[in-house]
Amino acid sequence: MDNYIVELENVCKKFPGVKALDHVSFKLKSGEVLALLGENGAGKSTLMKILSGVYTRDQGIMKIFGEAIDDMNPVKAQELGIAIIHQELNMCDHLTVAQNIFLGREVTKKGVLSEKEMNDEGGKILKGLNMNIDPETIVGDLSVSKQQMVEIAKALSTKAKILIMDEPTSALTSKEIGDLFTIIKRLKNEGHGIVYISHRLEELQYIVDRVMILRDGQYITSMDYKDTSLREIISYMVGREITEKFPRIDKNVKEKILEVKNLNAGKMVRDINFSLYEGEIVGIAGLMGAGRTETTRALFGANPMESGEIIIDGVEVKINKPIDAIKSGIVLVPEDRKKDGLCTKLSIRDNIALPNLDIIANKLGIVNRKKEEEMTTSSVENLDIRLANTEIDADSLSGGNQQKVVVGKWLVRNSRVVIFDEPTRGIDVASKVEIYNLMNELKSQGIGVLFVSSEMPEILGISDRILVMADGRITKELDIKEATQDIILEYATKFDRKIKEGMEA
Amino acid sequence: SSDTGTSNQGSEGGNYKVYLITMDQMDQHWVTVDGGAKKAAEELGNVDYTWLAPDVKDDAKQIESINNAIAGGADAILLAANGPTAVTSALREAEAEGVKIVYVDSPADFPAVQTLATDNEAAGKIAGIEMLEALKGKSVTSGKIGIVNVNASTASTVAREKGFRSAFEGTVFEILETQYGDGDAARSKDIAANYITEGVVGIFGGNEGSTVGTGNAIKEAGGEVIGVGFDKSDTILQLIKEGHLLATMSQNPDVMGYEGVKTAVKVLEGNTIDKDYVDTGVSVIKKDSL
Amino acid sequence: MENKKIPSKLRRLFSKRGMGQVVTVTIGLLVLIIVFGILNPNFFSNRNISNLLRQIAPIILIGIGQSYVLITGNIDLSIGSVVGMSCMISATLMTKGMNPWLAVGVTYISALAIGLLNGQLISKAKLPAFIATLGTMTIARGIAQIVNNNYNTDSIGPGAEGFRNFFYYGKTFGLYNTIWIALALWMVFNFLLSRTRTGRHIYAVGSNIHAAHLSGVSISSTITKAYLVSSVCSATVGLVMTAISGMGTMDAGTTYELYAVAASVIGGVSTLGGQGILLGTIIGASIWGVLQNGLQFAGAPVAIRNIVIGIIVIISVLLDIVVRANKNKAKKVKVKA
Amino acid sequence: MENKKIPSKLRRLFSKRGMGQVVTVTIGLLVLIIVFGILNPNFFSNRNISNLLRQIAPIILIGIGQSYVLITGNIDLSIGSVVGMSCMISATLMTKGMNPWLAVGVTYISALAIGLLNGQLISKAKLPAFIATLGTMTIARGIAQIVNNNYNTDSIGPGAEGFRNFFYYGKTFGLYNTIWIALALWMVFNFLLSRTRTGRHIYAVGSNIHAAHLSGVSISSTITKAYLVSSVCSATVGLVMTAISGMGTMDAGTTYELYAVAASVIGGVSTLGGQGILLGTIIGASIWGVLQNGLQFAGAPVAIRNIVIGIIVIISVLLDIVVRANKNKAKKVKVKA
Ligand SMILES: Nc1ncnc2c1ncn2[C@@H]1O[C@H](COP(=O)(O)OP(=O)(O)OP(=O)(O)O)[C@@H](O)[C@H]1O
Ligand SMILES: Nc1ncnc2c1ncn2[C@@H]1O[C@H](COP(=O)(O)OP(=O)(O)OP(=O)(O)O)[C@@H](O)[C@H]1O
Ligand SMILES: [Mg+2]
Ligand SMILES: [Mg+2]
Repeated sequence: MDNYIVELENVCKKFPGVKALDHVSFKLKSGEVLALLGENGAGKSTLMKILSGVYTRDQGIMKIFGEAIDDMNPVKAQELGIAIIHQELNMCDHLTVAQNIFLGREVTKKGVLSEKEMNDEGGKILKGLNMNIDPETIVGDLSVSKQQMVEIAKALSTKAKILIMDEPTSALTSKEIGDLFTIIKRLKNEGHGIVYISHRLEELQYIVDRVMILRDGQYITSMDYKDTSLREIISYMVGREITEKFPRIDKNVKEKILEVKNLNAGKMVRDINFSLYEGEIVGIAGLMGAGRTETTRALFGANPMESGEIIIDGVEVKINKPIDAIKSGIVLVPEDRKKDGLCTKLSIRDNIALPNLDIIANKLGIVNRKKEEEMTTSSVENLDIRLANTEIDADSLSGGNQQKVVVGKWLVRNSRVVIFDEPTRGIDVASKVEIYNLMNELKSQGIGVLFVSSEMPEILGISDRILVMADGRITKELDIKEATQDIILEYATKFDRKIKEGMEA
Repeated sequence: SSDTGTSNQGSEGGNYKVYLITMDQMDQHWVTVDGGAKKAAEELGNVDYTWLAPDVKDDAKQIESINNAIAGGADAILLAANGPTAVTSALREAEAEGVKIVYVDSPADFPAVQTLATDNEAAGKIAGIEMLEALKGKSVTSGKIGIVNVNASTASTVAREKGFRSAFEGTVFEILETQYGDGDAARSKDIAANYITEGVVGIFGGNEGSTVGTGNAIKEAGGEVIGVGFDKSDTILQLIKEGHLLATMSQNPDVMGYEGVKTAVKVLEGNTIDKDYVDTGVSVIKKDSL
Repeated sequence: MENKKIPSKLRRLFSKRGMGQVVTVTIGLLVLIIVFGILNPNFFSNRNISNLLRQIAPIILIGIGQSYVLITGNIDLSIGSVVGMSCMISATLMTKGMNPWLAVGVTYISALAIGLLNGQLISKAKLPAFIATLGTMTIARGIAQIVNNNYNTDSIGPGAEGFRNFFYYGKTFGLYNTIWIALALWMVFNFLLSRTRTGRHIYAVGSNIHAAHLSGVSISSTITKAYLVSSVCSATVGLVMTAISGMGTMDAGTTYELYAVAASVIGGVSTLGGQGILLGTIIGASIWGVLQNGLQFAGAPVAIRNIVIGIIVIISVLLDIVVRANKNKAKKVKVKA
Repeated sequence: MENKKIPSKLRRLFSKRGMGQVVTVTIGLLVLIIVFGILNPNFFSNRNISNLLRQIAPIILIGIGQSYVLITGNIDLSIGSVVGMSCMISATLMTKGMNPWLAVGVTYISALAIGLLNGQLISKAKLPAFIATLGTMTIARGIAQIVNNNYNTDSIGPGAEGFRNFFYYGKTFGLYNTIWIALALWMVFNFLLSRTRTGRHIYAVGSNIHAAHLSGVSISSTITKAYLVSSVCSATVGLVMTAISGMGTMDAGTTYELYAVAASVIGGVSTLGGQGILLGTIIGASIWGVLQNGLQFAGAPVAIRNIVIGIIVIISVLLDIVVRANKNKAKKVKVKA
């Protein structure tokens, strides 16, 4: 029992209004992969940030390699051999890949930076990750998934014995996830201790030895992975049984609401054609960078459209700006809620009212506060958003509740088409089910739902029809009955084939 | 210590409240006016004297100061008007309150008890004549002449420039576009140096900072160019002594302050003032007069 | 949950970001007033009060403009130059014999052109606000200088007495007109900011420009509107300057943009956008004005005045930060109990 | 991939963000020089060239300081006041009879104190840079005024001739010392920024302060160092001012902070942080200086100069934005092909 490399006992951490951690104890052995699981806001990231010195604990004992540590900070954590890949990207966009990898630990000779050494070393680490990136590339020019890989490379380069990965795969492609898992296994065999946080429970089977579960800032249980089941894990996380992971209701398709013809917008949106009917959920599947987000943005008027027709209820509409889309009944729940979805410094009321001011303001633009209050209250109640009152700032909510606000602001108006872009990314199982129920609710109201997701199971579980995208094009349209993971993957990778063809030609 | 700001003399009751309002608080010139006024107040013993000054030369701010003085219960105001027109309405309000007005340094277009000032235009002309004569002495009868001034909005320095230019009427000297250095000695030096590069035979500085800049540029270039300027400061006198500046027009700011307070108190005591304009004079300071 | 009893209106008012700061600085303002009142018995005289209010009015005006722009997450460095430009344009036209009210119209139009340029450069051409308005600051000052051929204007003459009384010298119900003008504009722009769509959009853009865009807010028109408001305020102050002096002065308004930032920030408007209320701007402007007036009366030299004002700007923002941190701590304790 | 042939050093240089802007404005500078050369035959005279270089030197210096601060994502509004304060402190001490070189030392220490205060207020007390340095700007100006009791100083006297020659009037290898000083500081600070850990951290903090913090970069010491560099540059300019005039002037350096922003930004330093190189700052400062000098020779009134400079600031940043957009388009096309 002496080979614990991390021991935390009775750790407490309070944030304004929230007890993020309540006497939590945590242990990690060398040579194991421990999955830290829990709903949104359970305190997983907070616990790991305390371990890595980002936050200071209010109370509790911390031992690293058996040695008690009083006050921790990021530098000390690094020196002690703790490396963390944070849930959010933490890259300096203006610096190169190598400069980012070695940030804070630059190699110098007599005080002068040795760029060559860092580039060479960085190149080696990237190669070890099976990544073909020039270490001198500016990070801001890389795609998000590549940036995430650089982040991983950076953590690995510290040669830390304790490695924390907070949702590392939420922005990775499946090939990259595969590469990451290979590395995790290798590191484990080399005796590293790894903490792995993810909401994608399907991943656990490939790498995890032990799981530990938090709920509402409290330690619930921990067990060996082989002795448990996903069902059991989920019930511990949620505190109750989740009967149906993908609740499905029958579709009742009536009129065609939306028709998109030959939509083009930049290199990632080419010749998009599809239709959407009342009361159905259409999933858009594809790999990272397939152009799904850009398609939804073009449809919504957030990105400029080059050509194409958008027809709603049989009438062509011109969409140049989001407001045009909103007016014609198309709304978008964007994928990055912090960046695109919420005004975090404003109140919940302000956020919900923002796109609906046309409804609650009179012709002169004067806001009717009573209507506003009613709208906010009904939205909060309908979606069961948990908050003290509607005047608190949006950024004081947990991730899941923030997501509900982003959805909620659209549901108070009578939209025809609701587009969800990765609505469940970074959201816990229970909240996910709530969001599925929400989509079903819309579906039953006769609204057309477009649903972009990178998670195959939920695409298959919720959609009535699936569009597969690759390289900015729709490569296949599948009815749910004929769809399988393999078929979707086949069409989602059509673009690789095209490159091959191109190279052979 | 706030000795540059205010000084209250004598007992509380029955003292006359006299305010000095200058254009700003920066120039040594104003400090000297204040010094003269303070001295008079001390001698008289029945004056509550305060120097109010805006932080920068600005009409609106000067008017604020006037309003503040009225609100403060002024019996008399000694004013150096930033511009002749701008302050007139404020002065009308002051007059309506029975406040006596005495101009020092620069009058406004509004009747007052007395003006103690230099005729800036005339003084500028004297500066021009000094330069012209020095040039003649070197048998220079044509060439370019540069002017370094503060800005185009301060009436007194604009008047000096006008007078300076008028001295050259009828000659073939070419007076270049005026350049403004905000009275900043370093910026003025750059401007003067550029003039010298351009091949000017003389440079005129419109105030203390402009003159210091001009003197330093000439000093560096080696003394071929004739420099004349305005105001008396230690640095300017030094430059004259070393022969880099020909002359500076020195006003007598201490006299303005001193006599100004005396006049104000005289009229407050019910006496009549016979002269409504006192030329406090300008002395031409040259190397041989030091 | 314990908040349930508080009426929603009050709750809304006090949960507004920046409200804490407004309360804090209001107390600060009262303290200042009391101190200066003790130092100088004249301070509370009728005359000084109305005089003081008239001095504060222009700062309130430029503060309103700057607050609008700051709330969108931008800054307007051109304020002082637009004041100068408006002063020179109006005065020049009047000296050329144009009807004063027509000249006022032309002045507002010219100022609005600068506001429009600012808004378009920033929202359409995506220039950082600091750069765009640094450019227009220099340009507008250049226009102020060139409009009367590099000279301050002559007197705008007796024909403009009505204009001068309207903007500065006249009184209505015992208060100087300048004060009424500032109050009127404050009420209009406060209503616009707190009760209308445009106002909401201004906060949303300052809080998160992307989220606002995706909520159907037109970024460019919102930012442009904020700059137009700023121009209207600056032009009004420029006209007040013309009325004060009865002439056009080229360097009128120099550094007013910084006073405007100071008034806004002291009053709780964040330079980072999305936060602040115009009530705070009034308090901030008052603190600024009371300090200037009080320190001048106290006979403090300009140097001391500068140092005191610098320290107050820093402390008032520090206070805000400290108060917010304490509020959070207090909350924590409550939760624990 | 086709880039593989270009030597990596060159590639690295040109891939630096901001390099494109440097190339563009260098061309602009050459055009300006040619135009002014044609307009005025004196422009290329030996005398004017060395004079011009000396006029540019202080702008390069304050530009370096401002660039450092801008790259960390902050701004330093106190530059001009620190110039004034340094000028007054050094001159006052010399007139009081202190050895000039000792006075220089005291001046640097006082300026560094302001830099330290700026750095701490911003990085420790978390004040927005605009506010903190607006405060210290006012305070430093107040100190400049109070240090000699609200007077400009007397002449620093003949005992300080050595000092004056060192900082301004003397020549070394045919070039004025001011130019050498600017070059020397540029070389030191350019090296520091591009080749040392501190420099790397400065970029990192400006690019993503959060990421830098998590990587173990000390935010407060990095930001403070940038402000200290700025103070050293401003103090040097203040000493140059004292040397120029041979006296202390209280309002020396007024609005220099904005010139410094203009020089930096024209040279490709982003006000949003993380981006820019000091080579650009030299070019930016040169454009600024050449314009001031050339327009005077061309006999342009100040008004025109203001307008031209305002337009150039806006256009140079617009250019950068347009060039970058085009580069991206070109990239996209490449990928597609
Ligand atoms: N910096 C912060 N300030 C205030 N509250 C915070 C802060 N960070 C976290 N919290 C709160 O602490 C609680 C735990 O958050 P934490 O981020 O640790 O959850 P998590 O388990 O990582 O959730 P997720 O799965 O959504 O990432 C939440 O209620 C959250 O709102
Ligand atoms: N603002 C932008 N500037 C430049 N490139 C961008 C921008 N936004 C997206 N891209 C690129 O466009 C491509 C499409 O990305 P996008 O995220 O829209 O695709 P997606 O299929 O929605 O993927 P995801 O699963 O990440 O949502 C990616 O290669 C991305 O790097
Ligand atoms: Mg988390
Ligand atoms: Mg996407």
